Amino acid sequence: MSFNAADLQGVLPAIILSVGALFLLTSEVFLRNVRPAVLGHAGGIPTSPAERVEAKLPPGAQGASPSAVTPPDRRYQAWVAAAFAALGLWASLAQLGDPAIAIFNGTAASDGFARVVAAVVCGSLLLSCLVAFGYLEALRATRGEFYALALFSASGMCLLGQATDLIVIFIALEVMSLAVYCLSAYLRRGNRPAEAAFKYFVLGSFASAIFLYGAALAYGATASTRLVDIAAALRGGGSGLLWAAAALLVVGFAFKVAAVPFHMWVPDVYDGAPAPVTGFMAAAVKVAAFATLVRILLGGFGDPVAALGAHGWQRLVVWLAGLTMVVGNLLAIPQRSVKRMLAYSSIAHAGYLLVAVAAMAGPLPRQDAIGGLLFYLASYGATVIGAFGVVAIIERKLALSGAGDDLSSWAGLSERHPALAAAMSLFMVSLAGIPPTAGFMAKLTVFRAAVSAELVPLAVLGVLTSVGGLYYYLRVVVYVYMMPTTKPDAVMGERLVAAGLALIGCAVLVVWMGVQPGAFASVAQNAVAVFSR
Amino acid sequence: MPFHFANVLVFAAIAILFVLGSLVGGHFLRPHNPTAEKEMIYECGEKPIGQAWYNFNPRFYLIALVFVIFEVEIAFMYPVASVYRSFIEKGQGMLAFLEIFVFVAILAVGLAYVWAMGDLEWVKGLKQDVLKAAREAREQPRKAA
Amino acid sequence: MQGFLDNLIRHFGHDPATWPWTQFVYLGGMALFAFAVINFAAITAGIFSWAERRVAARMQSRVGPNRVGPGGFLQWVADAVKLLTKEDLVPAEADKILFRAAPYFMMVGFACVFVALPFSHRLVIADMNIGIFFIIAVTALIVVGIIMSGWSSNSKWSLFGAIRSAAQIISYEIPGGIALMIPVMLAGTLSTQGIIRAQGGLPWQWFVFDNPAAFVAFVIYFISALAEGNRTPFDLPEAESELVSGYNTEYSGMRFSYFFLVEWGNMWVMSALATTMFLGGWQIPGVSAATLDAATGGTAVALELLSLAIFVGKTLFWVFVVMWLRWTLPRIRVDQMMNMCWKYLVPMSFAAVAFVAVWMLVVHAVPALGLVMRAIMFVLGVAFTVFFVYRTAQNIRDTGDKFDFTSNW
Amino acid sequence: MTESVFFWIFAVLTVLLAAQVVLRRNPVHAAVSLVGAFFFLSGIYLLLAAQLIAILQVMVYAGAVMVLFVFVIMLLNLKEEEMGHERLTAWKIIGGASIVVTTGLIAYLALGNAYPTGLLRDMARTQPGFGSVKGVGQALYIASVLPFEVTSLLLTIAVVGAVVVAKGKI
Repeated sequence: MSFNAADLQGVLPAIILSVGALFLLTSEVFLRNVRPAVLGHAGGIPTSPAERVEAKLPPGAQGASPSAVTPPDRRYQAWVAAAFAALGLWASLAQLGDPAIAIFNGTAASDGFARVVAAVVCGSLLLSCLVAFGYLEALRATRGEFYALALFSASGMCLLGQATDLIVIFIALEVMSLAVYCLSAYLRRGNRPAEAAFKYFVLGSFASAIFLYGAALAYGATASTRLVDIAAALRGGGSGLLWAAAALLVVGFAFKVAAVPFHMWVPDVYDGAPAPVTGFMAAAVKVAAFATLVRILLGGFGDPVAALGAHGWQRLVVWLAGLTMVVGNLLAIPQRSVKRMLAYSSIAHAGYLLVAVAAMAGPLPRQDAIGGLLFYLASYGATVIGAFGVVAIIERKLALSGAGDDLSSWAGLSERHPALAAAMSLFMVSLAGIPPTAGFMAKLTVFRAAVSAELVPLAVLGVLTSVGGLYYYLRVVVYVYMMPTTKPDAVMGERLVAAGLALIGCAVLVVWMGVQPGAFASVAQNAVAVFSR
Repeated sequence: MPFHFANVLVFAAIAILFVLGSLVGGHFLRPHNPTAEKEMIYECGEKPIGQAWYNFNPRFYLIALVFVIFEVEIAFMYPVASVYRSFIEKGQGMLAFLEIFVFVAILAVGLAYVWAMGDLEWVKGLKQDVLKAAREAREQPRKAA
Repeated sequence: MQGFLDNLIRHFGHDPATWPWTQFVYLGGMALFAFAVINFAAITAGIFSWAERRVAARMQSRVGPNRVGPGGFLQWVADAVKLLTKEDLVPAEADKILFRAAPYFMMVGFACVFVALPFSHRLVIADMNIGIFFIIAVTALIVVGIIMSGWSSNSKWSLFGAIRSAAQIISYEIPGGIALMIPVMLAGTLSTQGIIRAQGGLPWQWFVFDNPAAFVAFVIYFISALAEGNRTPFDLPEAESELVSGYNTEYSGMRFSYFFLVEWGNMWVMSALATTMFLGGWQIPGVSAATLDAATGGTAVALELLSLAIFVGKTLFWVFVVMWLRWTLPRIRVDQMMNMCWKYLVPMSFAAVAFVAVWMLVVHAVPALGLVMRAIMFVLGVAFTVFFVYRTAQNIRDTGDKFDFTSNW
Repeated sequence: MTESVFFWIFAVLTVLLAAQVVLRRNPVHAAVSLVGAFFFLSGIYLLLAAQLIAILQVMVYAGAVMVLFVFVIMLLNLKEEEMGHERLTAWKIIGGASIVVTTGLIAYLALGNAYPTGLLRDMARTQPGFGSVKGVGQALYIASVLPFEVTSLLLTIAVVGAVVVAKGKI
């Protein structure tokens, strides 16, 4: 039994996050006993300074009559969750420089790539917790499960980033997915969230099944689930069964990353889920799914013959990327709901990310493509969490009645909330890929990598579709700044401290990554070393 | 080993033949003259109203779900339990114990959580009704007065 | 059994490895054994039905069935004949295919258990290396049969009974399964014969007295087995005062009898399993399993019969306890039943597994502690039994009742 | 020889019953067909020397998951009229055709050049205890600690998720 401290240290971020989740669940148990159903309005006695700041009377949200039994005060959970996310972020960043090692008998790896992925996931979680805090409080929907599930899913994502065994990948994938399914079903006002969760669950399970089938075929062909052994089998010539396995594995993850034609669930799910969850999903799930895709394709099928040959996966990925960019951008144009628009935009961004994946196929050095992918994921994460953070603030009132958002809610936002308006515009500009924001630098690195990998048509298509994307991103900016207000009370002005912090964080990151990409490039460089040959 | 499982197959086949044989054999011994009354569903002599296939209480579903999860847990525990002794004899008992312990502890948190959330309560619906009825009974004389 | 058949083939002057008809001999042997064992199960179930009525009658100061045969012993034959000649009704509203198929599922699930269930030192159909796990798995089929029968009847009583029964059986499968894990951990094998071999013939060598957690596990297993067999105090699925007869309400004649066959046959299964896992199985006091293996000729036959008698004796004792409980305890409520399972038995069984895991580590480090604990447990067990018998005798004396096995037969 | 006879019996019955699951209009009939399919599938696992998987197939799927399915079916209890008419749409034809093509393709690939090497079969024959409960137990302890522990996490998430989803309005 080879099992030592280095193994545990390797999965430290995942351990921290799951311990946090278990801690929250356990605290929920004692919550009942210690403070059973406090009568009155404001909930329990605030204990921490942060809670005292937030312990103002909640706005007159519907339903809760003063005589009704108020559930125990659960606001500490957001802060605990954020603390554990920060701890995970610290753990992954602290290990960044350590040498890459295989842990747990080669079922996982602790390397720069995994640590960057873990850092991005933990950062997304931290920001999302802050965004969710005020949102859930305003909707009076704070329950222990929310943050616990978010932490669980993040720990699954961290594991996905470092798994090098198909079984570990599958289990971590399910840890992540199950938690995210439940998060998207968390808030049930009206029918849309239920529909969203149902679609997500059914299609997600379908994708998992396809992945599992691929894993089974890979096992059948190589008698091992380790990616290393698959790579070894490929070097020995490979077999038809292995090609089928590769195709099924890619398709399974194409569902998860929402590549066209496996994107059907995205708009409904992004629209129906609570906005903070959507932000988390768009940022972190994408990171984890792409990280795993890269691990499988480069770790297991990384041989140039496997990638570029007649049956190579590069062709598949190129087609997926092209389709995804075109369809995502085209379908985003007619959307009236900002959430749906962002959903289609996330499909389009999956296309740009797939360009980076396609660029990794070649025999040329992959540093640019992998570094670009990671940079893109980080910048997209920061941007999209910020964007959905603003949507969450706008959505608070709408969500109570179970209605979806509409561009008209955004009209004249600049007059009511200049700061929010500025933030939203910044995020839209970044998503559109206009300098000096992170989005521009990200697209630049990815397309540059595509060009150097001799995928010029794909890069050109990417630039063209990005230009097309300007229309719907800037339309939001136009509504925010140039349209007269139609719904004067569309924004809830309370409990914005935490969300404000998160938005400031996102904005700073977006600008910083846009202005000084070099600071992040060195981090990415470390991560890239793993897959170099 | 295949021999052992062939036995299972044979046992299943013989069990089916046992039922089939006694039913077919009984066919020649028993009377058979069904009437509409005899073929009616038995509801203590009353005429049955409608079908019995209607929607069921979701708490059965929750119990079944929790059951599936713990059944899977048992399925994982048995292989590990069966080699626990050999690991102790190899002198790696502490490590083996920790592995089982972590596995069980994480699930125990889940069980404690379900318990604390009141989902193991079988009569929570009933309790609410009873409480409401009690409250109304208390209100009644006050209104009358 | 394979060895037995191999010997048989050799006896007729063939080599089982090369003889072309070996497989068919195997098949024939298996079918013969299967037929014998299933008939054994059916007959024991029948005898139990008579025994239970006699026991119940004795406990309620009645006489019970005593007309057919000596002491009414042949009552079950009369019942079987009656059921065989009763009209077989299938309700017009029922789902006819599933209604007819349900008894098959019950019987297959029930019969397959006997494949891995030992009877004596050599008498076991197949000593699988996954024995106990197999038994847990195939009993799951009985649930499918119950749900099918209840649903297909299209009767409210049947459906309620079936759903309740299914919920109960699946709930108690958890603590029961975890409790059976403890003998597996102690023995380090899943094979039923292997678990018996890991114990000994003398009571302090049984797993039930190995440590306190094992005793708790035995109690948990016994309670769970009662619940899984729908036995009182857990017979809510058949609560005649509210559900007529539960999931088998619409069944009549022979088809109905299979459900009862399975229910009474289950008493044997649960008691035999308790004997196997916790109570030393067929182990003969003072004779080690190795001695049994080495014995030949007449000694072997005698020892074999002795081990069979010991196993059957222990099993029948627990069958009697099950009947005793039925006529002593009242039926519990459905919420009490669920609470008991999920809030008491499941956490306790988890704790018991954890305790045994720690205890095994301790015993490995300090082997003497294991012996001390066994001795303490055994002394406590004896003390408890003596106390129990003393109190019972006292109660009987106080109420003026007297054992009278001579009259009213 | 015997092995392949049994394989074909099990395989044909599994596929037939699995088809019944999809084609049956009555959900309870479909569920019972699924039990049968699981049963014969476990027979195929036994032929592949995977005893533990075979037992789990019966215990977890035919036993536990089935009960869950049936409860859910009864929870919903769709009436005949709620299920709508059975229609043969273009999508169904495309779906059926793609199933046949994909299955055929994978079967062709599997039988083509990869399978006769029989890696797994060799493993089953050469490694003592391959697929047995103890073998899997050893593997869970030694090679697969990480998936083993993460599975526990997964099960806990499933419990929590079930509670969250089964709750009424939040």
